[in-house]
Amino acid sequence: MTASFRLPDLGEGVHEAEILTIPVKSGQAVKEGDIILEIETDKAAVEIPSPFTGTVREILVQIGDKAVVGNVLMTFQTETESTESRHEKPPPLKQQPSFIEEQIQSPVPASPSQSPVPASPSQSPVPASPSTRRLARELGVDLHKVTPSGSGGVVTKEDVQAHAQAKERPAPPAEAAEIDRPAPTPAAAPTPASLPDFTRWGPVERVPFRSIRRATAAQMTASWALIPHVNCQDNVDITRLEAFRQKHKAELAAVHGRLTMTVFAMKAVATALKNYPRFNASLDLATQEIVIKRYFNIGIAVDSENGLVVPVIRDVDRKSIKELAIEVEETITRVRAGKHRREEMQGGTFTITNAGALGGSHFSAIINYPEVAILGLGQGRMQPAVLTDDRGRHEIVPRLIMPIVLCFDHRVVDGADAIRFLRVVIAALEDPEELLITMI
Amino acid sequence: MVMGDMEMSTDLLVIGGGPGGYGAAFRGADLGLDVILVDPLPSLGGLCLHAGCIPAKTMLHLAELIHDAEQATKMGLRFGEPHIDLPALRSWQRQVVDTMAEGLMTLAKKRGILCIRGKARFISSTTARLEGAEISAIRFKHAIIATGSRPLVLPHMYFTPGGRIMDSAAALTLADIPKTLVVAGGGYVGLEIGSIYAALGSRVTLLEQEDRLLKGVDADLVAPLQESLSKRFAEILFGAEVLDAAEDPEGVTVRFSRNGETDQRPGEKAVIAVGRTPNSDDLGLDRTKAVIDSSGIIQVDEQQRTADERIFAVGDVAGGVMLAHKAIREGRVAAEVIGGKKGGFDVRALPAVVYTDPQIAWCGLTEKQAQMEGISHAVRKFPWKLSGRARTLGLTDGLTKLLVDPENGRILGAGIIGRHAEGLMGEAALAIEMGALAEDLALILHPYPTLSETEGEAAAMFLGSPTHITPEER
Amino acid sequence: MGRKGIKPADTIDYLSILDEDGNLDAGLEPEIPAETHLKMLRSMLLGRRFDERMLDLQRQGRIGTFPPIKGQEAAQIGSVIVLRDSDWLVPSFRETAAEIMRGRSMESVLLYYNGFNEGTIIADRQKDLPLSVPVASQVLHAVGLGWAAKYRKTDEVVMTFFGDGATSEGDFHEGMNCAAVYQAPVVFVCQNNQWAISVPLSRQTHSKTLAQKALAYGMPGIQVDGNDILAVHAATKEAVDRARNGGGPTFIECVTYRIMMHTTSDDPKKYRSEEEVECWKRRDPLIRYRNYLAKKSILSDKQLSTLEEEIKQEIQAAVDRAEKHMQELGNPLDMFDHLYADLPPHLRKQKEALTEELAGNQGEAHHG
Amino acid sequence: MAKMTMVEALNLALRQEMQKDDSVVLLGQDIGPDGGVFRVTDNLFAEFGGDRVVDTPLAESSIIGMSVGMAIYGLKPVCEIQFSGFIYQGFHQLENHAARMRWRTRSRLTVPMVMRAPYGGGVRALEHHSESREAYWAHTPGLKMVIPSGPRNARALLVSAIRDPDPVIFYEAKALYRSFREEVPEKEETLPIGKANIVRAGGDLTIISYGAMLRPALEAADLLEQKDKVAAEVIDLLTLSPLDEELLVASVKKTGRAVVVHEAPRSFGAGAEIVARLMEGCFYYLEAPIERVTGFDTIIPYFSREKSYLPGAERIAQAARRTLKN
Repeated sequence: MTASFRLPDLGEGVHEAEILTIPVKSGQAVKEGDIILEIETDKAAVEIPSPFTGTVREILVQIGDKAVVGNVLMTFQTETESTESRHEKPPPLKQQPSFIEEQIQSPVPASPSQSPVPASPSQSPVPASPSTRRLARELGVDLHKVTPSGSGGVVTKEDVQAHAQAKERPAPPAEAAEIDRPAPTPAAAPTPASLPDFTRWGPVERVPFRSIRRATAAQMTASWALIPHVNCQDNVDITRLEAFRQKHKAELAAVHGRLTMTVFAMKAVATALKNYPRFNASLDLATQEIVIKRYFNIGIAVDSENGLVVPVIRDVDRKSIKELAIEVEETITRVRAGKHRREEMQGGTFTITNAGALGGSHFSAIINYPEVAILGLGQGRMQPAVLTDDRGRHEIVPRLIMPIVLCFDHRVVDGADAIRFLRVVIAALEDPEELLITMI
Repeated sequence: MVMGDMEMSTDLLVIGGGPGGYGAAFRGADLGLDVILVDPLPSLGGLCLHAGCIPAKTMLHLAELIHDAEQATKMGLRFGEPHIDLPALRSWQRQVVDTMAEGLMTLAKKRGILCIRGKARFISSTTARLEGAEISAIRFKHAIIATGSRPLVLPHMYFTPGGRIMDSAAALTLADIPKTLVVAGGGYVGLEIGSIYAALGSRVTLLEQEDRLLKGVDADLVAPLQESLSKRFAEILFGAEVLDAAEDPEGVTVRFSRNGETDQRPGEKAVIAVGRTPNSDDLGLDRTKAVIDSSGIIQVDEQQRTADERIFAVGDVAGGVMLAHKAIREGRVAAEVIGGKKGGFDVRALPAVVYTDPQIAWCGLTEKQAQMEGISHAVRKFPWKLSGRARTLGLTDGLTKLLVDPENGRILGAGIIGRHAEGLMGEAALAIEMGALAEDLALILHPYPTLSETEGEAAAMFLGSPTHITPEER
Repeated sequence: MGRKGIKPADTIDYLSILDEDGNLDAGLEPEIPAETHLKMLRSMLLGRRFDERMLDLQRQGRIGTFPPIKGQEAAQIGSVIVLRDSDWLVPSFRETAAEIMRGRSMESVLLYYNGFNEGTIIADRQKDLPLSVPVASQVLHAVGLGWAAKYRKTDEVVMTFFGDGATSEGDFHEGMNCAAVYQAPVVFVCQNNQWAISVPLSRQTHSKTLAQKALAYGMPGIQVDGNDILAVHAATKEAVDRARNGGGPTFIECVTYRIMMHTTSDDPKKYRSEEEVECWKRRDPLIRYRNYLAKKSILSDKQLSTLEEEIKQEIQAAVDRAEKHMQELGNPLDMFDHLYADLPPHLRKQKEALTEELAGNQGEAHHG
Repeated sequence: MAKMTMVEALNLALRQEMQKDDSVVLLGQDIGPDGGVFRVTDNLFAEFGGDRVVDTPLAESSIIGMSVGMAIYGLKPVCEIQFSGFIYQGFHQLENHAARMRWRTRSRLTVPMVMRAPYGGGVRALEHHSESREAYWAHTPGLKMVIPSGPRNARALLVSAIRDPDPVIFYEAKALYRSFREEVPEKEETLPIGKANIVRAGGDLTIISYGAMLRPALEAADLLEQKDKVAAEVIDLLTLSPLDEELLVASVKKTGRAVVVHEAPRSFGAGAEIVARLMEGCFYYLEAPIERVTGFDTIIPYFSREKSYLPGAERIAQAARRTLKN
């Protein structure tokens, strides 16, 4: 029988995906579990294993297409016949010879152009419920051309939707960019004025504004528009922590871990979050409540070639620095390879972004909505600093100083809280022992 | 208005307040259109409600009661001779009609539809002039014509109000119960009216041009009816082509030609029900782009749109079977198209019911049609004499049959004769519209003992193993 | 079929009780208490004297143009005396004596003829309308008031005055017609003083009487000797009583004469003979009435002279008050007031503009 | 809310005011059992009887003059003149008395009456049935001149007019009587007399109109938006006198351009006054001469030609374009 494969629901929020690769061709035999598609959603790239064993009958998408959940992506000819399908064979897609048309006796359409259904040579009516037929009319779909999935070849609403989607696929990819205009920006975003024709000043390249890039844009716009951002900056003397890091680096590398400032920062932040739970929260305007989360999942901003991705490390408070060093490293690698799973991007309560690795110094960050705060780390640089010994004598010494910034949602927390929060983090990062002692 | 023209503008002008008209108006209003409906009658409902289906069905119910009372004597239950209080019957009939009409008016009012009493004629593709109304003209964005149809009149014959030669509407007012009644036309109108008068005591003579009743309905469905009517009607003459009818103080004489010879039947009164013709004349359609065919049917596409893109036509005036439910649907489709939706009339199981006793109902493909159009089909019939329920009711002359596509077992049509066929037809319609297989219908569990079993059984016959009939009997 | 005469519902009477020579038709003599007689006489006398005084004032340039009433006192006093305070008087512009009897102050009259809006203020206790210049237009107001009184089911009666000239105006006919149609409690008193400025009655109408016009509208009409206060009183009393009791309107034609000019800026010599005036002077209503009262010994010469003296004082006092009052009524900004219940923006602007102008800086004034 | 024509909305206003206040009485020709030739008083005779819905003799002066008397007495007469073309036989009653009584008596006697009359062209009526002479009343001190533009504001304004302490001339455009329906709440609504209304906001020019001309004005605004990408502000005067100068001036200060539209003849018409007020109020803000789109200074032609006489959307748009050129 014919079986069609639809874009599955990939979890909350995701309603569409871009086709990255199609490792199979039509006519090709596949076993259940073989990868038949690689797609990219707003959140992650996903490999899709075949649910059927049989041969690929028809591939209804091509690379670069965007498919909506429920769309039929390909159809299969499966060997095992399902019980419902005993009675009939799939209706022919070919058109009937035209002499049949002449026999049709119906009042002459006064203005055939008005006809709601695309003129199709009439043949035995396609089994479909009235509501499905109505939908077909609305989408201008000819039921005869739809691959049925219902019991005994009945065309279902989904079949019609899928067909309509497939039809929208533009023939020359060149136009694709034209048709795929930027996705819905959040309501909060201002509607942009139309752009001038840039080519008047020189050659331009138009790159599709898609998937992760677009998701980032939407997320940032929403966050910036919705949250009154405030940030407070400070410097951390990480001379001793750096020494500590150097000391233990190697042993962690041995177990494929990487001891980075981020890892320490995560621990420090976890501690601070426990002291000041309101930084580990979300604001629920609908119910007028602040949702304080009792778990501590920290997102780390990772810069991948297709853009900013924020994998979440769970239960940071319950993991040792070592465990974290390994997990973070492993996660980052997967993200960079585009192999991360969607679930990994979800459920964060706080985010850390480390510009230091790339050499960034002072900067500001945008909160990862719906979280209430984000911590930014700059690059530690040797700088002259004034030290005061226990006898009150000052001396200027070179120290490793790291700029640090906490951006927070002023609706939920105030500047004073932020300072206190930051103090905990700084204290922990300036003194590894402090870190160990206070660590919860 | 004593001076000048009051021109009113609206999104949607609906001409005609019958089922097609109010179906369209209500749907249009629900889609947010500003709707004006024009009809010469003071309230909605059209001929169907005021002088057709509803008055007829009200009386047919009584006819059924009378008949059942007779039947009951066989079962050992005896009622006295029915006493017929004509004024009371009429006021009951009126009461039924008025309540429904009021209901429709309230529905219209609640929807903000302006109902204007008057006659509308197009003067252009955008304007209609009104006659007998405060408003002189209505400028519309779209118009829907739902003016219905009227009884066909034979040459040299005319209906005079209160006269002895009646059309169906006049007959249904039950002015009196003539001792003898000649009914010209063996279509469902003729049969229903004949049945009413027969039950009320008239000796009914039926004249039918064809060689059987209800041409167009499958013969096997009609046969039992023909039998029972032959008992109730004094005389049924087939192949009788009515020529004319002459009225005199004593009565009417209906002349007809039969096997080449002219013959005639006298009667106290006569009903002429030889068909209906669409009310498309006198609409000023010549001032629009709309096209009507030789028989007066306004030509429309599957969106009910005429050749004039602003003007739509629905119901009897747009041709097809002349049934209220079809008109309502067409009206709704037209309104939806006007309201910007991609509506279209694609009914696969258009049900039809003849309210005789026994009733005949069918939907979807009929055997006749299948043969004519050479559509491959298989038929199974389940006779009611094998139905327990039919037995308990003493209604064993019924028959339930299904047509399916032999290729895939999909149900294409259904026909039923027998009491309550009207209700049974619903299931068949559902099955056809949903693209169900005979197997589906057979697998659906039908309560025992009910008449609905007959449908399950007929379906089961396709699978080779019905319960109350042996496979051989196929 | 055929042609036969149609008798109108009513016929017209001519009523005269006390003729110019003092002869009395005792049978018709109305029952009038002495004090009422004195009251009437006093009002007639006041009307006459005030009229004369105003003429002096006008000649002295102390007031502007005004229409004298001399000779019509009986027609006015004989009729309004019948009204109650709760009734309405809707005057034309030559009923000064009647207005004063109804409660209008001489001061108000002086103010009006000296060009002050305050001259048309109606005293609070008074129901009457201010005098009306556009001829006959007030008649319809009387009908409206009468309709309203009837609608409110009161026993109020409305009496309206107009001259012979007014009977040529559309509003007179419309008013008579409506009053009859609605059976409104209205008494139409026509002071037929023979002249509409320079046009004699014969040029106003070709009908024998004005009273007969009532017949056409289906209401009682009567012609009375307008200089015979007893006749006027009897006729109006009958009419007012009828109206008060729901009997509808009546038309009364008081045949009288305008002894003086139309207004002080008019010279009657140009259009009528001295002889005519002289012969009407002999029919002076005041003298006739005075003699009647004397004969009935209701009024002695002594009483009369004191009365004359009182009235003289009264008028003088009024003149003084009026002239004093006029000094205080200098403010032209009053013209903006009482046009609407509230002053609309554009008028406020204009008022401000005038204020500035009066303050002397016209330059600034922009009449918005 | 129910959808109503202007006729039904006016009827609602009358009915509700009569129910509230028994001093409200109606008088006019054929307003009784017949319900008025335009059915504005339909069914009121049945509900309130002949004492309050009074059929009068065929005499305009009587209708208006009696109303003056009734109003002075303390009633609130609402009189109907069958067609505004016949008011002149009662003109003097308005000019000489209705407009002056308060002023003459320093507010001792007032005339809280309403005179309703259908006016204007566009309904293919005969002679004397299509004039638009509102200027007469707007020119008369002591009167208020109100002209609604649709069912809803007609109802609200009529209620206000009836309650107004001064005489109000209430002109009803025949062309609007049944031309379209509008949601009109059963619940009482009033609109202040003397206040205009911005029915469509825009920044490029101001179109000022009233009555039946409002709709073409709005159509013109649409044309300008579609064809010329111009945002016209459209003001519905609702009251001609007293004129809502403030709103007009504010709008034109903003847009710098104005077009005044009315179907009445041009010379000395409402437009002339409006233009003058704008000159006084915002001369230095004007970017172009103010345009007038009005009826011509002729008698309105018999109806075969009236369409060319009456301003239409295209004519208005053209005028607007002229103001936009500068």
